[in-house]
Amino acid sequence: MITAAEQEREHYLNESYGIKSWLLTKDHKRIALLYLATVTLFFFIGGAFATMIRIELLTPQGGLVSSETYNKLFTMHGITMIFFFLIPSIPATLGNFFLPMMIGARDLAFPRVNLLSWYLLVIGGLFALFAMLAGGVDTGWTFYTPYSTTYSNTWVIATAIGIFIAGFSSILTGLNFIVTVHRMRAPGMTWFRLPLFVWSNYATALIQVLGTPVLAVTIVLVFCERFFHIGIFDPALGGDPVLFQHLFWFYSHPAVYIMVLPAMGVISELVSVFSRKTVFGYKFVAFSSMAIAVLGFLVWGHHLFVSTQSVYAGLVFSFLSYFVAIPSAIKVFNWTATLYKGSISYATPMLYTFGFIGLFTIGGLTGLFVASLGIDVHVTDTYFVIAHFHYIMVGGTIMAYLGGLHYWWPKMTGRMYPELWARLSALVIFLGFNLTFFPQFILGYLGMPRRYHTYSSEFQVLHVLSTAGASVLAVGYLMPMIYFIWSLRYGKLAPANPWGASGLEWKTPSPPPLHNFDETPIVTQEAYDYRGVIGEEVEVG
Amino acid sequence: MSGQNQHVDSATTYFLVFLALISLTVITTAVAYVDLGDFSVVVALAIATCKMLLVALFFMHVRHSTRLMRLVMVGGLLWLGILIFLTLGDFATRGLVGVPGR
Amino acid sequence: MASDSAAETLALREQFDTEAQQKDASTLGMWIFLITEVMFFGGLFLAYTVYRRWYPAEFAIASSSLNAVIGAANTVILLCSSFTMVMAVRAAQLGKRDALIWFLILTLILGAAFLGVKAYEWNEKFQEHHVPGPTFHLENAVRQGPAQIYFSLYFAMTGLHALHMVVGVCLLTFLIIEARRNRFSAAYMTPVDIIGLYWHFVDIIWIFLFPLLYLIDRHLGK
Amino acid sequence: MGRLSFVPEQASTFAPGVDHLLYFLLAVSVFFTVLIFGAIFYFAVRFRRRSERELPHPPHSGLTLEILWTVIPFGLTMVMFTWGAKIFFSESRPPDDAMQIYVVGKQWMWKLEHMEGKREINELHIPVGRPVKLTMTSEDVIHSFFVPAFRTKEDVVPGKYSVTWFQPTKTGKYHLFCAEYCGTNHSRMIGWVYVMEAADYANWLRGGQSGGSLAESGAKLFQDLACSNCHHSDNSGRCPSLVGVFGSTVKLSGGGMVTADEGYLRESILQPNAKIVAGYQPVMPTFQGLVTEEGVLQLVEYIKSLGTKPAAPASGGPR
Repeated sequence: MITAAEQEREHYLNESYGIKSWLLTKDHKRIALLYLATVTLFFFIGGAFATMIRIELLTPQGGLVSSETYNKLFTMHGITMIFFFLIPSIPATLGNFFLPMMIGARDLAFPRVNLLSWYLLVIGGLFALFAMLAGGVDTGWTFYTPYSTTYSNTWVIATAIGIFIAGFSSILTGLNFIVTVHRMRAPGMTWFRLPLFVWSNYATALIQVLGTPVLAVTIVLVFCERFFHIGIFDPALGGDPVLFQHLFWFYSHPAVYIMVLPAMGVISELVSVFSRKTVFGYKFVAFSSMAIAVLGFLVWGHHLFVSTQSVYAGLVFSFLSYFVAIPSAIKVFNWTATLYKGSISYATPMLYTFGFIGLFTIGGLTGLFVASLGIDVHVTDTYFVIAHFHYIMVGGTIMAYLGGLHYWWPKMTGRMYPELWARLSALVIFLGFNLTFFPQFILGYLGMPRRYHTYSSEFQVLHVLSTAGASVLAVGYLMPMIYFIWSLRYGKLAPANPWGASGLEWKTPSPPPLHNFDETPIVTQEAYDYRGVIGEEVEVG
Repeated sequence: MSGQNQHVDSATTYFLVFLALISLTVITTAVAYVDLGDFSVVVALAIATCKMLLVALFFMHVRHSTRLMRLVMVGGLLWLGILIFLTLGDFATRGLVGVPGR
Repeated sequence: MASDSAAETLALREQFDTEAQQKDASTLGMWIFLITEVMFFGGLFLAYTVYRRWYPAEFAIASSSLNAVIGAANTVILLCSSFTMVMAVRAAQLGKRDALIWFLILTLILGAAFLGVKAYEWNEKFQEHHVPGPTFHLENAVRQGPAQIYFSLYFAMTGLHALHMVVGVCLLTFLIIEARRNRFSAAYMTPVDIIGLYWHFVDIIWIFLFPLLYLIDRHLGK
Repeated sequence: MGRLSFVPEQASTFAPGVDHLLYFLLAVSVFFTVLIFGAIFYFAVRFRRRSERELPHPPHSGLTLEILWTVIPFGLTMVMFTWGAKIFFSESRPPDDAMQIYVVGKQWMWKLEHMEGKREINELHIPVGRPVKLTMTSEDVIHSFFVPAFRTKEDVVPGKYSVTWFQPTKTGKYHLFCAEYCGTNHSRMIGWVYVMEAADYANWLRGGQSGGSLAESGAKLFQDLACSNCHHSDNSGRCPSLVGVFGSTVKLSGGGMVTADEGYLRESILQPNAKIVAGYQPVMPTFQGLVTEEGVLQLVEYIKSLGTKPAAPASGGPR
């Protein structure tokens, strides 16, 4: 039981007040909450664009908005969701908050850099928002040249600057995580005692650090080509637009793993805690994160199969793409095996976990379709690809993000969320998601190209289904938004360890004190060792 | 001591490295005026790499750094290699099947 | 180890347990940052490689229009600045405040000199119509398009390099001010050390830019 | 609105092959999806938490399992790779006897030209049963030529030629889409492919306007642009003869060889001095801006019509 006295103790939320204490904070926990507010805002902006896209696609003729507007909608949906929501989502909020706590550190290695990277995200976001309000941008989030450099008459430069700046936010977060994991671990916290969430965030950080600069320089070149009229990719001068695609995808394919690796880390935590078993094949799961980070850099050319890339390059990239499927498969199998003979709870985070594993399985398996040259030629740039990556990024990353948010909410805020509503939201999101995106696989194979404002009427039935699903999905996403805010005031007070979890973050009060731990913890156990956590043990199995 | 000032190289060492760097600059400039065919770029890059190693090993103290730091450096160069090698793999094999754009 | 100077106590930030840990973390952080810089310039080097393979003749002609002597002189200036920088770091390691300040000032002057020469070269390009754009024209170049690509790369690469130099000069100014305030000691000189790393890195980028941009097939132009 | 189908019509020789690969992948996917979903569902019910304080025994080792579920999926993916690569390779190489059609994409329309000189916009008429090779380029941004019923797609890139081919197997009317986002009216850069019986196609070719065959238009352009002033067929001009140049290996001044394919001819028209034939001076002016992409295609076709191997002392050359 929690006494009133315990609740009045000092913790990171009440140790100081006022706007300055937040905007100038160096505490990773407060910065995580700043990020949470920021990415939530961008999620709903991006969601608003998605809503308009789905409503527009109800009818084949496209009566609601003009083609110009439609093109801006999908571009801004993509840019907002990818650069300002998905990439920072899990690492910068949950990672920022819990990575230091999980390794027993008082903070990240560079707290001021951490705050700076939040400001960079905000400044980048403001540039992007400015571009949207000033008239929008219509190049697609991929900025393919020469359309983006020469032909588009929209706010490409402001958007490019925004993404460039947000990229540095991502780089600095990654840098901070790498140094923190190397240098800030508590005594006894060896590499193989690290929670898998830390492993996957570490792998993510490697991608952020190695990939993002290439995107940055590519954006600089697009900017220069548009602004100074120099020509690196300009076919009129003898430049090659396909070179842009190489540079762009060198980052943007691994960026998919920036989005999904942290999600995998969250799932590894949840699947263990809610079945009270150590993750099956801990080392395999840990190393598969690293394998994904490395192999993810060798496959970008599978976005270029029909781009006039050489046939041989296509063969090599297709071949390598299958290698990256293996570590993902290993993870799915290990999570499933973790459930075996476990003690499985149906708490909300676990429902999200089930949802994640299912949707990620479908998303991953359809990845095999698009990695296959013969099929990709037919389905690339169609709704099949749209469905595939939404299964990974929305079905995967957002499910895990929400699961993690529910799981750690008591630690972050000191309050429990309403369990019944939360379970309902998990169910609604799962159903809404499938109804939205499953029809798009069929649409794509039937030949419906992506980024089409108007379309042939035979595709309408599937589009209507998809839009219906999207409205369910929207309701599903609004529910947590409402009850999380509600719980801040009315939620039950949370104990230090409501789930019987074993991580270090649960061995300190909820919410944690300013420096996380009253004294530096000394680690003597493997991760996910539930002996001694559960009150009186009843062994089963 | 807190262990951070263990390796103070002598000023002479630094000066010798500096002289080597200057000489290499002179050599690379001079050799550029000699017709070596395709080798001229190889020579230029080899000299540049030597200079890089001198600066890194001595001026940036890589000589005294930990295994982790070296891993970071080698890893970074390896990734640059991936970017360049795989992209050039496309450009070098274009048109090999004898069909434009393939 | 008992801390016996005020600087030392001030220097240890609260998230760290020991100074060694803090110094180690800062150095590692800087190296990782430098790796991101490698990848950043890497994109340009890739574009350069692709186009040089495609258009060797234009690249040779365009490169020969640059002044190799000025380029080499500027390389020497930058190498001198690297030398003074490493001597500054050494002075800091030994706790010699005055030497540190003087070597930093020398480095700053040499860095500024490099930028001055660069500005002179760019200005020359404007007068010779070697700046990409509608008025671009390179004498002797058979195809103007690829020649323009060369100069686009030239300006992108040297421009971004110069931008890094400007940042470096700002950082040096910061170091000089801090050194004059007695912020550094033999026990705490991490900022000098990691800014030194940055400065040498920018030097290394130039070490590659110089032969790649200035010295393509010079023998043809003799 | 027709009946709801899950695959588009199969109207080319590629279509069945691609669909078979799809069915294989679907079978594998369904198997694993059922396996995973089934296992999760079964474990979740069978091992549900019965007491708040229970603590399961973790299993000790799973090395055999780890190896199994690494190796088996890997084997399956290699099958997928090889199968897909085989299809891709055949899609990449048009047969020599393929019927040639030229495509120019621009915002936002498809311009197509038959060898016989017939031109179409956003429509392509082709005979059933004959392989068709499209040589494509763009006047502005990147487009992509996509016919779902044929299961083929290839980007159309400014500044270079790209090629796609297919052999229709069924008469009918099929969607043609632009699949690479190209600006405001991207979704209206669409058209139809009409696959016709050979006889109907011949009729169609004869009907309507025709400005002579593509090669004839090229010949006319060759005269109009005064190319023939220098390019004499008997090698007596200031410039090399173009008879038989297509497909041959050309020696360049300054060493080096190049195969005279469509891309080389295009480059030599637009940027004549890029590659100079050995023994000649760079005297040809550039035709960039003076001749459209379609004009270049006509010239290329005309040069191709001059034979593919060096002819005996020229007779029918341009004059």
